Amino acid sequence: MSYVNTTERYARVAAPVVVGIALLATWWVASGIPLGRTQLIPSPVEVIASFAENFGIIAEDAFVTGGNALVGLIAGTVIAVTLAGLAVWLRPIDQMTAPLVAAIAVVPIVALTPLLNTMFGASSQFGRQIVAGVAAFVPVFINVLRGLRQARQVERDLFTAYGASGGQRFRKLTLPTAMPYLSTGIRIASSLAVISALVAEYFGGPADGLGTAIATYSKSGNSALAFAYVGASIIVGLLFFFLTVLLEQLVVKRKPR
Amino acid sequence: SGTTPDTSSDSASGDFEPITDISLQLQWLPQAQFAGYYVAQEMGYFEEEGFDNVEIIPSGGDIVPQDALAAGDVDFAIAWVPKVLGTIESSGVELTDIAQVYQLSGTTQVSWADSGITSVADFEDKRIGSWGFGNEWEIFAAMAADDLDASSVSVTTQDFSMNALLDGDVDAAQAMTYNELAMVLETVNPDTGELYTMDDLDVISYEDTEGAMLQDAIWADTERLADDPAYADASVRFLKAIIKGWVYARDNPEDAASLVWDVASNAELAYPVGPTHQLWQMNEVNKLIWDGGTFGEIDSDSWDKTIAGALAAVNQDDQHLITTDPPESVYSTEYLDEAIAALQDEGVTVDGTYTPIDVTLTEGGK
Amino acid sequence: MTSRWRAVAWGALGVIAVVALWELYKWAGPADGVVIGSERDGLRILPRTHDRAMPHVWVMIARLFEATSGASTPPLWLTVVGGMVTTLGIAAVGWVIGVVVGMLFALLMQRWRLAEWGLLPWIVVSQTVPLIAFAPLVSRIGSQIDRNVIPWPDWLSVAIIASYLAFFPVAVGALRGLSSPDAIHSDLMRSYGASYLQTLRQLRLPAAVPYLLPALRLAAANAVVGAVVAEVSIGMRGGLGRMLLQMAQSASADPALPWAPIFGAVVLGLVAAGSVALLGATLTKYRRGEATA
Amino acid sequence: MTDSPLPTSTPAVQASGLERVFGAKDSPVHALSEINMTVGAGEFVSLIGPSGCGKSTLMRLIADLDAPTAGTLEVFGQTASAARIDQDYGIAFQQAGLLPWRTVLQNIALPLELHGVAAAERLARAKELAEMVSLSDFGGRYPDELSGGMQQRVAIARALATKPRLLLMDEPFGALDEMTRERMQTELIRIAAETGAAVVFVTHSIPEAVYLSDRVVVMSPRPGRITDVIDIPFGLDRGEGLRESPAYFERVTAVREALHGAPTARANER
Amino acid sequence: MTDSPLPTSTPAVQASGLERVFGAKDSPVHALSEINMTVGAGEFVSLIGPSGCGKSTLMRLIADLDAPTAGTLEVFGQTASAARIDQDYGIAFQQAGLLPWRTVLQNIALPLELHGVAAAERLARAKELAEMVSLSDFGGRYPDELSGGMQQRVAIARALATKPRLLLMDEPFGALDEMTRERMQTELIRIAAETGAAVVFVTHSIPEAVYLSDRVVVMSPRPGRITDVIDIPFGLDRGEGLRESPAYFERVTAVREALHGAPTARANER
Ligand SMILES: Nc1ncnc2c1ncn2[C@@H]1O[C@H](COP(=O)(O)OP(=O)(O)OP(=O)(O)O)[C@@H](O)[C@H]1O
Ligand SMILES: Nc1ncnc2c1ncn2[C@@H]1O[C@H](COP(=O)(O)OP(=O)(O)OP(=O)(O)O)[C@@H](O)[C@H]1O
Ligand SMILES: Cc1ncc(C[n+]2csc(CCO)c2C)c(N)n1
Ligand SMILES: [Mg+2]
Ligand SMILES: [Mg+2]
Repeated sequence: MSYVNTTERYARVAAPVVVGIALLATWWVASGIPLGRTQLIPSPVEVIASFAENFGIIAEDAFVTGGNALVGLIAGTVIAVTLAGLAVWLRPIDQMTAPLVAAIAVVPIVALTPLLNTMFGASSQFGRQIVAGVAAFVPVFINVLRGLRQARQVERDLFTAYGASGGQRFRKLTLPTAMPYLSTGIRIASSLAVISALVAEYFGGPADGLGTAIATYSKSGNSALAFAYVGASIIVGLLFFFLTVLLEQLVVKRKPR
Repeated sequence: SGTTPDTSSDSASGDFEPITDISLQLQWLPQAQFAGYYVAQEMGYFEEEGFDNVEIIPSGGDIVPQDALAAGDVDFAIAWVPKVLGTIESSGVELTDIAQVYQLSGTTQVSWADSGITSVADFEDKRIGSWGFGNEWEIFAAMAADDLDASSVSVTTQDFSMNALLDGDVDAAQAMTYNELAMVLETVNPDTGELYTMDDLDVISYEDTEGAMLQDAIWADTERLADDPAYADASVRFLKAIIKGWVYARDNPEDAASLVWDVASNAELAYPVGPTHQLWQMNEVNKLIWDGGTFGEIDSDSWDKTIAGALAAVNQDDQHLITTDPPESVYSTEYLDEAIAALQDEGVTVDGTYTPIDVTLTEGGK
Repeated sequence: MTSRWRAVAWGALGVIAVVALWELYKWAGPADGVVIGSERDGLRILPRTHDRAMPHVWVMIARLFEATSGASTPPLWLTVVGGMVTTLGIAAVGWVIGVVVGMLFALLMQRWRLAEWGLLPWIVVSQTVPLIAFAPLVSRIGSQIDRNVIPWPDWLSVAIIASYLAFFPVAVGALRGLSSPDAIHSDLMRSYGASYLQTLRQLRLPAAVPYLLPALRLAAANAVVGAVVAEVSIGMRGGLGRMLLQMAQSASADPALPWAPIFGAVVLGLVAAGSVALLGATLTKYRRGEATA
Repeated sequence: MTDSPLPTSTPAVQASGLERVFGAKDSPVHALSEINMTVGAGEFVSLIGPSGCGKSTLMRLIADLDAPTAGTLEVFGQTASAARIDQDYGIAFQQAGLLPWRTVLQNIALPLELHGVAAAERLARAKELAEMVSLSDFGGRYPDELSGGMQQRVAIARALATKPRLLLMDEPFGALDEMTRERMQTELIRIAAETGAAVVFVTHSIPEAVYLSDRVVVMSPRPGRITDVIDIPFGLDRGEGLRESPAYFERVTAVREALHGAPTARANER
Repeated sequence: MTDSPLPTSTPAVQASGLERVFGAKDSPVHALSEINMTVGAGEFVSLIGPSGCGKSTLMRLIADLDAPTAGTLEVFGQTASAARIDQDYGIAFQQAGLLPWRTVLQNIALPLELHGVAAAERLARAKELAEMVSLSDFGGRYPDELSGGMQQRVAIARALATKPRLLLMDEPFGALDEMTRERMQTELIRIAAETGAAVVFVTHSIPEAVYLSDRVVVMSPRPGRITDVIDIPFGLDRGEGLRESPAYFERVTAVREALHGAPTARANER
C-alpha cells in the first residue's frame, strides 16, 4: 500500500532535473568567465561537441578504465567477503585484520601506484587493478563483517533448536542475513573502484584509460576534450553504481534491518 | 613604488612605473636545469636589473607553466615549445617565446645495450616509455618521420623514476640527458655490484632524429608585451638578468650546481636529487644551451623542424598536437636582441661554447 | 580491560604478520615475481622481490633516520613529520569546511523533501567526478581571487578540494541522522508546540549523533586522502602529497625513500580518524540510543 | 498552563461530525466518519476497537497532530490548534518515547524547557512529578537504565509536566507485561484523580478499559465509527479487589459483546 | 520424528532439582533453583511469573539451548540434547523469527530442509501446515507482507513442521494486540488438540494461561522457583464462551492470587 500521489511522483523526477538544469546553466555562465587570457572552463557545447567528435577513442579508454575497475571490484569483493568470513569465524583474525583494515581505509591508495607499478610491472594494468581492488575492498569488508553478525538471537536459537550443522547455519542463516550488507558494500565500492582506477592512471602505467587522457588533454590546453573525458568517467561511475543497484534488486529481496 | 633601474631602459619612453616584482613559473622541481634563474636570484642579478622581488615557482608536473602564464598567475614561464604550441592552438591564447634558452633537445630514448633498439625505426612493436603530459610529442614526431604510427608501439606512462627500464617493463624509456639518464647511471647493477655505465645502454638522442623539438624557452604574454610598456621593459631587464645567470653557470658549473643544490635543499621541503646529480645536470644543460651561437637566439632550422614535427605527430588517441602553423606572435627576438645589446655594452659575452667537465656519478647522485 | 589488551596484542600481531609475510616472500619469491604466461606480456600475479620493488622492512625503517637528501639535510622522519603536520592542518580545515557544507545540505534536505529529491542524486554524482580533473580549476580560481579580491593561499585551495571528498559522507549521514527520530518524537515536539529550531536543537541534532560520528570519521579519512591528492594535482609545496610525488623520483637509486611518505600518510589517516573517534568519546551521552535502539 | 478561568463545565473535548479521509481522491481511506463525542472535564474515557478502526487517528485529531477533513472539534472550548499551543493537553504513546540522551528528570522537564520555564522551577516541578510516579530515586538515570514500566511512568510524568487539564494516551501500556500493566493502571487512576485531569485513553484491552474508565467508547472499522458507549459506574472505588469482583466481570463481558457485535456466547465455535 | 515407539506414558518433560546459575563465581545470578516439574505427553502447561523469574531460562534448558548447572532433565526419556537432535520438540518465541528472505512456505519448511527431507515432501508438508494455520493463500508471500499475527502463525506452523510431540512456546503472543491474541489462542488450542502434542507455554497473561492450559505453573523470582501449580479443569471445552464464564473468572482469580502471593482482596490499597 503506498500513498504516493501523482504530484509527488512528478516532483521526484522534476526536482533533480531542475537542479540539473540549474547546474548546467551555472556551468554555462562560468564558461563565459575569463581567466586571464583563457576561459575558466570550456562551455557545455564545446565539451559535448568534443565528446561526440571523439566518441570512438573515449569509449575505448572508458573500456580500459572500466575494465580495470571491474576487475578490481570483483577481486576486492571476493577477498573482502572471504576475509570477513574468516574474521567472524575466528576472532583472532578479526583482531589481527582490524588495524590493517583501518590503515588501508585511510591511506590515499592511489599514491601507492608507483610502488605497485614497480612491484608488478609498469606496462601492465595490474597496478591499477590492485588500486581499484583495495579501494573496493574496504567498504565491502566493513559492511559484510557487520552483516555477518546481524543474525538475531531468535534465529540463531532456532537453528540450534533444529540441530543445524555449522555449514547449514552459515549457508542458510549467516550468509543470507549478510546479503543486503554485501550489496550495500558493493554499491559504495563500485564508484570508488572506478574513481581509484582512474586516478591511478595519473601515476604511471600503460598510456591508455580515461585518467591518462584527462591529464594529457587538460595539460595541453585542450580542456574541452579533457572535460569530455571527465564526462565519460562520470558516466562510467554512474553505470557501475546503477549496475550494482540493479544487481542488488535482483539478488537481495529484503532491506537490511 | 620601486627603485629606479640602474640601467635605464632605452626602449621605454619613461611614461610608466617600472615593474619591480615579477614571478617566473618553472616546469619542474628546483634543479640545475633552471640554474641560470637561481644564479640570477642568488647572485643579485635581478636586483642589478631593478627587480626587488623575483619569485621562482617550481612545478612537479602539476602546474602547467603556459597555463599559469595565460591565466595571469605569473609573468614569465619556462616551457617546452611543442607543449605551448598545442596550448596556443587549442585554447586560442597568444604567448610569445622571447628567448630560446635551450638550443638543443635533451630528450633521449634509452634501452639496454642488448635489446637492439638503436634507431626510431626499431620502436615498432616495442613498449615505449614516456612521461606523457605533453612530453611525448618528440617521440611521435620522430616515429611519424619513420612512418610509424602510434598504434605500432605500446606506450607506457613512466613515473618519475627509471624503474620501468630497470625492470624491463618498457623496452626503451624516455630520459633527459641531464636527469633520467643519470638516474640509471646512479643505480647499482646487481650483476656487477657496480653502477651501470653508458656501455650498458643504447641511447637514441632525438636531437639526431626528425622528431627533435625545441625545449626550455622563456614565454611571455603576447598582448601584455604589446600593450604594456612596463611589461615589455621588464621583459628586457629580466632577460638581461637571467643571461648573466646562465653565463655564470657556463663559466662556473661547479659553483652553479652547488648553488642550486643549496637553494633546493633549503627551500622548504624540497628533497632535491643529490649534489653530484646536480653537477651532472649542470654539465649536460650547459651543452644544450651553449652550442656556439648566441644565447637564446631562435635558430630558424630548429624552429621549422619543431613546427614540422608538431604538425606531423599523432598520438595514441589519434590526436594531433597542432594542425596549422602557429601565429606570427609565437616568438619575438625583439626583447632578447635589446637585452643582448645592452649586455654587450656592459661587456658581457653572450655567445660562445661550453667546455664540458668530467662528472663521476655516485650511487643515488649523493 | 584485559580483553582490550588482548585486542591490542592481536592487532600488533596482525601488523607483525604482514611484515613477516613481506620478508618471507621477499626471501622465498623469485626476484622477478611470478608471471603467468610469457615473461614479457604475461600477468604478474606475485610481485618482484628485488630491493627496488620490495625493500627490506628494516631498510625502510633505517632510512627514516638518515638524512632526507644527503649532506646536512634533516633526518627523513623529521621531514615526513613536517609534511604530515602541514597536510594534517590543511585536511583539518578541509574537514571543517566539508562538515559545515555537508550539514547545511543535510539540514536543507531534511527540512524540504523537494530539496532532497533535487539535490541528493547530484550529491551522489558529485563523487564520481575525478578530483584531479577539477583540482586545477580550484587553484586557478583561487589565484584569480588572490590577485583581484583577497589573499588566497595555496593551501586554501587544497583544503577546499579536500572538503569536496569530506562533505559527502556528512551530507548523507547527517540526513539519515536528522531524519532518524521516530514519528512519535516529532509528534511529541509538535504537541509541545516546539519551533523548528527547538526541534532541531532538542531532538534532531542529538538523535543524529550516532549517524554523524561514523560519517565524521569517514570525512576525516576522506579529507586526508583529498588533501594528499590535491597537493599532488595543484602543486602545493610542503605537504605529504608533494613529498610522495617528489620522492618517487628517487625510487630507482633510493627505493626505501618513497615508502617514508606512504607510512606518513597511513599514520596521518589514523591520527585524523582517531581524533574524530576521540571527539565521539565526549558525546557518549548521545550514543545511549545506539545500544537500546 | 492557561490562566484564563474557564467554567469547569466546559467539556474537555467536544467533537461533532468529525471525519478524516486519507489518501488521494481516487482511492480514499475513510479512517473516521461521523464521530460525535464529548469528554467532560475530569472524565476518564477509553476508546476501544479492533486494529485500524481509527482510534489513533481520533487521538491525533484531538492533539492537533492531524487535521479533520470535516466536522468540528473543540478542546476546552478552543480550536485543537489553540489548545495545543496553550499546552492544554499532555500526551503519551505506546512507546514511552523518551529521549535517550536525557536523564529522567531532564525528560520530564522537556516540555517545560521548550516553554522557557526557568531552570530552577523546571527542576522542582520535574522532581515533584518523579515523586508522583514513584521514581524519585531514578531522577539522574538514563532511559536505557530503566525497565519498560519505569520508562512508561516517566512518559506519563512528562505528559503531566505542564499541568494539563487533558491527558491523551494512545495505548500507553501496550508494550508492558500484564503484571506491570496492572500496577501502572492503578497508578494512573490515582494520578488522574490527584490532578483532576480528563483522560482520553486508547487501548486494545477490555479489562483495562473497564478497570480505568468512566465511559468506554467502542469503535468499529472502515470507516471508523462509534458503535457503542458503555458507562462504567465504579466511580473512584477502584482498588485491586475490583479486578476480582463480579460487577467488574459483568462490565468486561458487556464491553466484549459490544465489541464483537453479537451478545451471544460462542462456546465451541471454531 | 523418532520412530522408536515409546510408551505414551513417558512424560514429555521430567525435571528434577533443576538449577541454573549465571555469571562468575563471585557474583552468581541464581536464575533457577530447585525446579521439579513433569509435563505429561499431550499436556498443556503454562509457565507464568513476573519478569526475570526464569521462565525463558527454563524453556531454554528444555530446548537444550542452555545447560543446567545442577539437576536432571529428561525429554521423552532422553537427554535434552538427544531430544533436540531428534527433533522431538518444536519451538516458537515472542518474535516470530521468520527469515525475511524466505516465503511463508519456505519458512515453514526450514526445519525439514535442515533435516534433508526431499523437496517435494517438504512442500507438501508445508502446504498442509499453512492450511492448518489458515494461511493457504499466503504461501508465496514474504514475512514483511504479513501482519504480526500472521507471522506468529507461520512461526507456529514451522514449530509443528517436524511433527514434534512437544511444543515449546516462549510468549508467542506477547507482541500481538489483545483481539488478535484471543484468536490465536483459540487456534492454538485447536492445533494442540489436533496434533496431540504436549505444550510448554510461557506467558505473562493470566487470562491467557487459564484459557489455554491444563496446568498453570506459577513461578517467583530470585532465585526462580515454582511456587504454585494450579489445575485448570476445563478439558477440551474451550470455546469463546469460556472467556465469559464464572468458572473461568474463578480460575483467573486463583492464578492472580497465587501470583501476587496473597489471597486477600486489595481494594483501595495504594
Ligand atoms: N497517514 C495515513 N495515511 C493513510 N492512511 C492512514 C494514515 N494513518 C492511518 N491511516 C489509515 O486509517 C485507518 C485508521 O488508522 P489508525 O492508526 O487510527 O487505527 P487504530 O485504531 O489506531 O489501529 P491500531 O489499533 O492498530 O493502533 C487505518 O486503515 C489506516 O490504514
Ligand atoms: N545469559 C545470561 N547471563 C546472565 N544472567 C542471565 C542470562 N539469561 C538470563 N539471566 C538472568 O536470569 C534471570 C531469569 O531470566 P529469564 O530470561 O529466564 O526471565 P523470564 O522469566 O523469561 O523474564 P521475562 O518475563 O522478562 O522474559 C534474570 O534475572 C536474568 O537477568
Ligand atoms: C608530469 C610530468 N612528468 C614528466 C615531466 C618531464 N619533464 C619535463 S622537464 C623535465 C626535466 C627533467 O627533470 C622532465 C622530466 C613533466 N614535465 N611533467
Ligand atoms: Mg493506533
Ligand atoms: Mg522471558
